[in-house]
Amino acid sequence: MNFDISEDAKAVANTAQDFLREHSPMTAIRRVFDKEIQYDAELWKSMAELGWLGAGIPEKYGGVEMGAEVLCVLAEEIGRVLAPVPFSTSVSLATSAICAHGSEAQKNDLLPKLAAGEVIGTFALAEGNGDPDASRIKAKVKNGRLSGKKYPVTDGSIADFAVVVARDEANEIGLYFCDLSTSGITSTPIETIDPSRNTVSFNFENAEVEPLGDAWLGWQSVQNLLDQAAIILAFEQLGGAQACLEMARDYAIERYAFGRPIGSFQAVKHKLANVYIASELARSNAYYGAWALGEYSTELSQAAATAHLSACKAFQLAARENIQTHGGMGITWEADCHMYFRRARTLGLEIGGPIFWQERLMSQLEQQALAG
Amino acid sequence: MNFDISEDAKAVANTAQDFLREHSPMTAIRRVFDKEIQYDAELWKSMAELGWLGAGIPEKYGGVEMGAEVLCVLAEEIGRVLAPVPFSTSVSLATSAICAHGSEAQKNDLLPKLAAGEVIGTFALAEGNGDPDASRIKAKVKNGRLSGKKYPVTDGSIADFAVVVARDEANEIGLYFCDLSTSGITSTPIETIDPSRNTVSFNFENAEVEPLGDAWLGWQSVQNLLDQAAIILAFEQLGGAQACLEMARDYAIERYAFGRPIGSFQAVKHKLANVYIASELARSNAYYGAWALGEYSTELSQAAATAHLSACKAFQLAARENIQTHGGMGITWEADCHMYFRRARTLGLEIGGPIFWQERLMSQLEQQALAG
Amino acid sequence: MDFNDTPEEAEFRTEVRAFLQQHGDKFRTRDSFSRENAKEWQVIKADAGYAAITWPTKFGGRGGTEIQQVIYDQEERHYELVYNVFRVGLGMCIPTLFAYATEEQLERYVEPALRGEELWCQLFSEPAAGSDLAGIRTKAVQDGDEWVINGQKIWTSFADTADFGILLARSDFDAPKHAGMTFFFIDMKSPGIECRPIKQITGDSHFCEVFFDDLRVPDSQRLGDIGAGWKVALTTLMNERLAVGHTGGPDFEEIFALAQNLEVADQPALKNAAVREKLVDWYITCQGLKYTNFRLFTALSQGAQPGPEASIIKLVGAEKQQEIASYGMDLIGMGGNMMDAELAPMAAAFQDSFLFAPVSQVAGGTNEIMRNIIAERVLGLPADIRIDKDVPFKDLPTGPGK
Amino acid sequence: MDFNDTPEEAEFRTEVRAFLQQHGDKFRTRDSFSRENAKEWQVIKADAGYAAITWPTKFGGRGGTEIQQVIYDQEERHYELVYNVFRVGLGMCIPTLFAYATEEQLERYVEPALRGEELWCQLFSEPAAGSDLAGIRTKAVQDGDEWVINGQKIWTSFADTADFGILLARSDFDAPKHAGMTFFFIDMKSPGIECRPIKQITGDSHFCEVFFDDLRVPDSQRLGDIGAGWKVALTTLMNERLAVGHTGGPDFEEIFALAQNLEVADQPALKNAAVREKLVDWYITCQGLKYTNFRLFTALSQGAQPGPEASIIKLVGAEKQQEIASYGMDLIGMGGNMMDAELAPMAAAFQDSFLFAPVSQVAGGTNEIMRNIIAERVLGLPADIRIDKDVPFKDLPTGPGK
Repeated sequence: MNFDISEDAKAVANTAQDFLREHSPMTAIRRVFDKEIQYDAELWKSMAELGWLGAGIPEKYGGVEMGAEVLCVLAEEIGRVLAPVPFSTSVSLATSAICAHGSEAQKNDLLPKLAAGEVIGTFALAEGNGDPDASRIKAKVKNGRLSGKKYPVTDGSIADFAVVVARDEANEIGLYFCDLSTSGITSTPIETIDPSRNTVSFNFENAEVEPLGDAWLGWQSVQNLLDQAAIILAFEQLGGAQACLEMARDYAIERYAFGRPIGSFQAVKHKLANVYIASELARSNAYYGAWALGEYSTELSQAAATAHLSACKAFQLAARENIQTHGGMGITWEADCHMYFRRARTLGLEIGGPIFWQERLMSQLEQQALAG
Repeated sequence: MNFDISEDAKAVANTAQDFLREHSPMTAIRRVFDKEIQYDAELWKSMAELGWLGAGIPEKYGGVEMGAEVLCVLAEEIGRVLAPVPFSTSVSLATSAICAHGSEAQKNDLLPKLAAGEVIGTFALAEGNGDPDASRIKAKVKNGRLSGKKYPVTDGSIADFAVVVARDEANEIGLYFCDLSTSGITSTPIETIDPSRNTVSFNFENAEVEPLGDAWLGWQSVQNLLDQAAIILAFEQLGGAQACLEMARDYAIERYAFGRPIGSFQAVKHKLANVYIASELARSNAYYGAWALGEYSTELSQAAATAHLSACKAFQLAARENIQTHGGMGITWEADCHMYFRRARTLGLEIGGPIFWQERLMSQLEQQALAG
Repeated sequence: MDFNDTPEEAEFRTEVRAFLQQHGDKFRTRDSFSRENAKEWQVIKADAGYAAITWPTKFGGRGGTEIQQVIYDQEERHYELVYNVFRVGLGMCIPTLFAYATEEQLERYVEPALRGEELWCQLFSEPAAGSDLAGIRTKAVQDGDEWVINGQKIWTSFADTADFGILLARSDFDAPKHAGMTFFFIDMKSPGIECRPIKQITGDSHFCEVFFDDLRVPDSQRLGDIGAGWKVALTTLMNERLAVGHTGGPDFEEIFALAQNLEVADQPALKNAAVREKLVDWYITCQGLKYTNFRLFTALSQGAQPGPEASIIKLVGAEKQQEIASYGMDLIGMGGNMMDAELAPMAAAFQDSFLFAPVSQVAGGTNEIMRNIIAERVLGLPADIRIDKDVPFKDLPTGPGK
Repeated sequence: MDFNDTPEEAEFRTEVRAFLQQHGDKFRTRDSFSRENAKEWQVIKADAGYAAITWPTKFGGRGGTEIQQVIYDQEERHYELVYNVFRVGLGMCIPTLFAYATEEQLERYVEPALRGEELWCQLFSEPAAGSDLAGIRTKAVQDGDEWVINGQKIWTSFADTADFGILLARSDFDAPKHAGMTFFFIDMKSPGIECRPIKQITGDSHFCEVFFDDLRVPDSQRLGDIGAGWKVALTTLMNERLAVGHTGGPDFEEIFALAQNLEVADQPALKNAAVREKLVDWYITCQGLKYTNFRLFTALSQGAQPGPEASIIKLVGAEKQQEIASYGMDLIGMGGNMMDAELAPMAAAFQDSFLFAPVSQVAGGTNEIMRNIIAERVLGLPADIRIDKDVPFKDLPTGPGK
């Protein structure tokens, strides 16, 4: 039994942790909150140089192909410090979409630039409220021109291109590449609960797009992308949960009330024990996800939903209890707690909310039961 | 605003509490657990003499007609000491059924005997697993003869008659009076999680029955009976919850560990605070139920479901945390905790489980919303 | 059992309604923190005898009952007239003066406060003294007829605009914690006071930090004996009024309405059994709180004083607020994080509430403190082990290794 | 990352499987408390070197690793061969002897225990010393070469049939709590011992109370120094083996199967969204526990020792057991309280589990103690305030006014 992250991936994680601690302290994301910057472009460049942006890209397309586990542990480290970079969108979604479905030409064009951090991609799925569902897709491509609204799109304000989910003339769903500098696109910033996510609404009016790859891809390809992204995102959430637990633990040891550390009160101890439990279960489920992702397992969908739901629960609990442990300090803008609180909630919605993933998992389990 | 039990009803409750404390200590129910007796016949007689069994029966039928609030507070006191008497079946269900639906002759015959404690009634609804639902009723009456199975029936082993839910030749649902000493009835004891409930399975084979009253009553009459019973039962559960909370509180004050009362540990304090909160919310909702019952309010169904669900939650939580507060002692047969734990669970099932009552409440709320 | 007012209560309610009908509409507002609006309204209330219903008439009150105050508050809520700005002054500061100030002081301060001409604030909490209020470290040193105050307060509402404040300070660091405090009222316009707004998680700044740098306070503004400040502070805290209604943010009605208008898992959310189960849970909690309030009102109506039982309203309300807000966002799905009022259902009420909910669970006593109050003061369970009772305050540990 | 054994582990597993295939079927049982079955099986295991895999070979063990023990346990479970009867002796009593007994004693006691010829029990808990194990009051008084023991123990498995027991007693009531205990092993057939089975909530009696009335124990059966009993007891407790698998009772598979076969609210329970949501929650918890176990096994496989992290398996498992059992009964509806194996689905597994669940949440450490362990030993949070450390034991309060 070796149910642990590989030594190689651990080494990358350790490097990443040290690097991010130095180059992406919490002051970095504050600059985004304060609207000084939209994302940390310098950090993004460094990440490219370290090969992280190409970790999922084959070498022949300019990547370094480090495998699923490396992508996962990088996401964990990014989540730990809330690094203000478009990892979950550009790497987990857009890059994955192109690797999986792009034509040879598209791969040759885009992947090297993505690996080098020269372009940023995002994924435009949502059309307003509602969970991911084929029936909600109204955006339409006619004669290579896209019309429709896509919102909210995370990192939409900093992305150079988007992979857009839309319907073709035959009303079939497919993935389309859209250069965001092309004409016919209006981008409007959207205020969300997490001001560090650069969220926009895109209005496409006959904007030029090209299909990703040659074949018609269908809703299944969207779902596959979401499954993969969910696993990587689970690690990002896990990193966040871990950071919250450590913040709360440290504060509970340092903060004195009634002449004793507040961490000596069972109300605080047991609360944090519950956070630990949720995080450990989430970690175990995330590892299973990483295994399924690395092995292209038939259990991937199931593992993705399990990892994602477990991580959502852990991060949201950890973020909430971190604030509560900090008491009055926790509800100030000045303390870092609220940034995790916002992030936890938003990561639990961006690729579909819990009802969507629960239903997805349950239908997998039913199929499995039917199959015997 | 006078949202409180009336002074009259409070006086009855106080008398009942003193009386039951003296005449129905926890040793009484132990005798049922130990199979020495099936129920406390002497206590039942005294209750008749005190007028409690006729509290819901008009004076002209030999009752004392004390009103809904009195029935409710009596149930609370009985629930507090787990008095081993068939109150929830004979009084809340069978007596109510005859009062509401019996013919004049049936009322004249049965109600005086019920008030005097000379006969015990029960209510035979369930046919095995499943929540109350018209579609589950298969028992059939043909030419005044009932055939079918009814189980589990609480207090079935001590009841003299049952009000049975069955279908007539036209397949319509109605309520039937059945003298349990009549031929064609096999009664088999059923082991349940609560050995003090005298539960049986009835097999009817052409057993003589007569319709309750003249008219066809329909499923709505069953539901009405359940609504009324649910409110009275909510008070019984409330009494149980209160008893558990007090037991746990007293034990937490008396029991020392680590040189201090265990009630000084926040893990215990906050647990019991949660039980208190659940009980107070349940009490408030039960009062609303009592009001609706007393006023024959159009909100009765809604109040009944609210009161019942709230009380189920409070009693089950209180019973569980009472055991947990008692630690090792709590899981012994010798301690009283488990008797409340069993009772709490069984009262949450006997007139339908939570899914049934949730759905019932929700459909009321939807209708209300539609009505504007 | 009925939901009706007693004849006397009904009569009072009729009077209140008439009064509000006459004057209320002009002062309707959603900015409950505006001092200007509140001030004008306060004069009208004071003239009509509604500004401080339970105060004795000699201080400009009505000499009324607690239940009359509740009735007034219920009715005023219909006009969205619940201003926060004078609540601390009239609810906590001036009642403390009643108990400890001189006749002359009362003559000077009560009426202007009552009429909204002067605004009061409360200076108790400190960065190191939140849940543990008696842990305050702001220093008061006697210097002739004056006291010199140095230190820092926090979470003070309206400190930056207030005219006066009540202040709890430590006058003796050698005495045990609860025995070394002294209580003052101070002029907030004095030199030596600096106020800085605190930005909260919501982005709003409804609280201040207050810094004292050699603030001088005449000894005549001391309330109670030297060293008896804790006793005075307890008087202040006892005067917290029974809160009416719920904590804020979307409640059952709003989440029900949201579920009516959204689809989840290919069907209307309201038809989804998982959604229904949660709605029912919240309905039961809401009803339970509503009728618990009715029971508390009934007790007041029968002459009882508000007790610690009322803590459950705030505690349960705050936890419910968090859950409902978050679940609303779950129902909205991928768009759930949007806060643009035009894009988010119900003008982003769920998102606003989600960000405010942590405040509800801390302000006015954390959930943990509320549970302790219930356990100790309602259930009679033993206090936590206290190690900070009998040692000189200066020797109490304040951090690791300190 | 893989789920595979290392080559060494795979080889060991193959051996174990062959062994079990050869002998296991005859000993399959569901009565895990039967001593007779267990004893026969134990001899076979001992002869094959599987009875105590991690023990040194000189004591009849295999000198194997923790992960080998896990592998063996996993395989044995398939044959329903997990007997409880020798677990305490081999897992806790004899390892304590290894650390503190003489060579002669080891020669005398180890092999009969290993081969199931002699049964050991553990006498630690007392009515007033459960979670607070160091609060024991059973008195040991030295009398020449012997000790005289008086007092009462509780929750002792197999006390009534055991041959020997390890005993923690208080030899000095004037010393502070943790400094006044002494540790012995005793002959359970000696005069002065009375065992009474305790009937549990389930109706079963798997534990005993044990009363000592002038029990005489030779000083040679003392383990460790006089007054050093707590240190010895900690050795015993450190030897608890990493538990494999789940707490007991229906788990996700069972509640899923139940939901497949029942109807609620006019549709198959499995199609009800509220049911689905709960199933998903438990699935996630079950998977989380399963893979947490895998992570723990991996650590063992890499040479780590079992640590306090494993507490979550028991804690989460026990809480899940309670919830699943109770929800199963909700699904069954009005018939949910029936326990007749013919009437209740799955032979009343849910009802049985419902009654056993409270035991799971107390036995082996209450949920509260488990959370404290996690908070203190895993997260490094400070201990609770202790007032029972430095006073003479006899002066510690044991009840109100005492």
